[in-house]
Amino acid sequence: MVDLKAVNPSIKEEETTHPRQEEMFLATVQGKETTLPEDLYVPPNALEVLLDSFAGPLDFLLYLIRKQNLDILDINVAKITEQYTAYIDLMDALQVELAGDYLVMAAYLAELKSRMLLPRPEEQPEEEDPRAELIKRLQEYERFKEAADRIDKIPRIDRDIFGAQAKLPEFSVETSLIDVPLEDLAFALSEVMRRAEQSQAHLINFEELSTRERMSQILERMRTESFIEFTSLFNSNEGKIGVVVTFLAILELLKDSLIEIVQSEEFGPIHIKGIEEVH
Amino acid sequence: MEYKLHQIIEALLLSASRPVSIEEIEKVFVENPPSREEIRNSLNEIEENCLNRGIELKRVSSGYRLQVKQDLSNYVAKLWEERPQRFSKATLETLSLIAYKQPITRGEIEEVRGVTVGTQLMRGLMERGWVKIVGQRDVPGRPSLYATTKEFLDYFGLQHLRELPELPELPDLKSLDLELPIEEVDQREEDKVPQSLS
Amino acid sequence: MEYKLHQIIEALLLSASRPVSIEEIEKVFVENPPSREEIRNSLNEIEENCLNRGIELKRVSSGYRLQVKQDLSNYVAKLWEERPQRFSKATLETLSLIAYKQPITRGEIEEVRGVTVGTQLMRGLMERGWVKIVGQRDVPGRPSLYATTKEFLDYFGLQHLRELPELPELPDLKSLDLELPIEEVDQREEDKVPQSLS
Repeated sequence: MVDLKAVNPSIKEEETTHPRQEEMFLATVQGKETTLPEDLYVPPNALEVLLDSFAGPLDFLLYLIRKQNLDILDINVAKITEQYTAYIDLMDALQVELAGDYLVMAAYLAELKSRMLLPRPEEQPEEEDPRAELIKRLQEYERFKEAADRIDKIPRIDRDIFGAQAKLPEFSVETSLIDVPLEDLAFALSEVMRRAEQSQAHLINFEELSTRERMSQILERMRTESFIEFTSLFNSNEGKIGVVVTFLAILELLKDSLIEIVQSEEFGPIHIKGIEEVH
Repeated sequence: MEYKLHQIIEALLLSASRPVSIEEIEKVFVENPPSREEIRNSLNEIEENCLNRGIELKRVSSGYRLQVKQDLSNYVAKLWEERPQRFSKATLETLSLIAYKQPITRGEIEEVRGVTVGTQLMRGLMERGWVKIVGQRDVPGRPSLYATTKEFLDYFGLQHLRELPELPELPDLKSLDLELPIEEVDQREEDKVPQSLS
Repeated sequence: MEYKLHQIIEALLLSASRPVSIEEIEKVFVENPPSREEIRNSLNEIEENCLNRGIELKRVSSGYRLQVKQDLSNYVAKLWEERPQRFSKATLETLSLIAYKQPITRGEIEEVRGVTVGTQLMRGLMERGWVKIVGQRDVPGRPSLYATTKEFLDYFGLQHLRELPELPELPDLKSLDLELPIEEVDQREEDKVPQSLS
């Protein structure tokens, strides 16, 4: 971080029209007489998006400080509190749904501000400045925000590191596996589904299952045969239901553009083939 | 470092968990793609290099792959026996989604589970022989479609997928309060279970 | 075919989809197991063989793995159909707090981050096997203590936690004159306003 202590840290600073003066600064102070009203013109959606891009209220506070090109240590807590609460009020007015964490922070800042307005008892000079607490929190948060960035940059598996692996030979593992009761599988799925809260869309019945199984079988067959005669997909032993299931599976595959149906001549045999095989 | 074509191709084959075709190899090169002839020569070179190694180049219908030589299977099996064979919740959930919703892509699994599904987990399921790739979905990126195998059915003593248990009734969403204690138990269990298949 | 030790080990490394430790390699040999010294020498040999190949031997927390050389990852990435998910700020911040301040409770993470840490987020980290519960803090409610795992280090290609990037220094608070009441602070700041402006 650039040490900005030599810089005018005041957010009260007006837009300077004094170029010579500005040359003395290490960085431009952008903090015009900020917050509202200029920021008032931000459309409500943009505010929501803005908030979404922050990891939380501390991140947002840091952003407000950065916007003024200030070092955390140089912040004017009263000012930043005002600014923060102004944003919160604005969100409230625009009825942007705000996470509780942001409101908690607003309450904390308000409390901080009120504590600072109270005169300090002379006999307790050792009492810590309430601002120190906030600054400490911001600093501690910033450390880990930075740490998170650094961790994100470490090369990692599947993104930057690719493990080398060969196909396994055929072998049988002799240790018996820990038994997985079949019900666990169903239970696992029902739990995922419950979490996904897609209760309606994902109710699975037997018919769908056999269709899906058939879909997999057809796809599997197409890995070795690029052209399959339509009729060879049906097995008369399976009866009417079997035919229906196979047909449904073909329709599903067509819908997913996983297969194509072709016919080379009129009344000729119908074939299905995979679409644009990569291999 | 300047890499020779066969070195790059070897890395490609070892990083893909599936056979790779000559066309795919070609497409990987943006500038100065090698000719198919050159790729073929490099593949030959790799094949020769493998002669005194534990792996070999194999040509299968959908391309080339490097695989561990069959006569080393005893060692490999031992390595597998040593590893914990328990299934994590993540594995079970992923497996159940593949079983009930096949064919399905990894992205779709992630969507329902709300969590990233690691490559290692998918590889684990495939190495176990329970899951296989049956095709690619025709969307950008052509993600692989996963389905369960015969071995999966065998393991669970099923003949057909339709013999899978019917899904339990979805619990009433209103009884959300019940979720908390369950969650806590889960976490503790997760802790006890060593990294399994994944 | 009679295999040399380094050939077998190479095949083993290529057949496990995770890092393999020297102890595990040792256990694979039923008759005449090689000494650890011999295994280490073979690993060195593999490392050297890799010098002019597209893969390299990497030592990570739970053992050794063969991986594609970093400067070839561009080629390899093209072969991959799905880009791995990015991690959200929330995930990375939580992960870094656990990594640097472990063992740590969820409450402590929330304190630093100023945000509620969702169950889903912790669950995701645990499912990936990066984070585990290592105990309970002995305070009311006995909150779980979280720590990172070996798999976390493996994933980031690290051997030890100390290889993590350094945690940024916290500026010294004591050097600040924080005793001043608010009016005086404003005064001080006013003082810094260039003369020409005031």
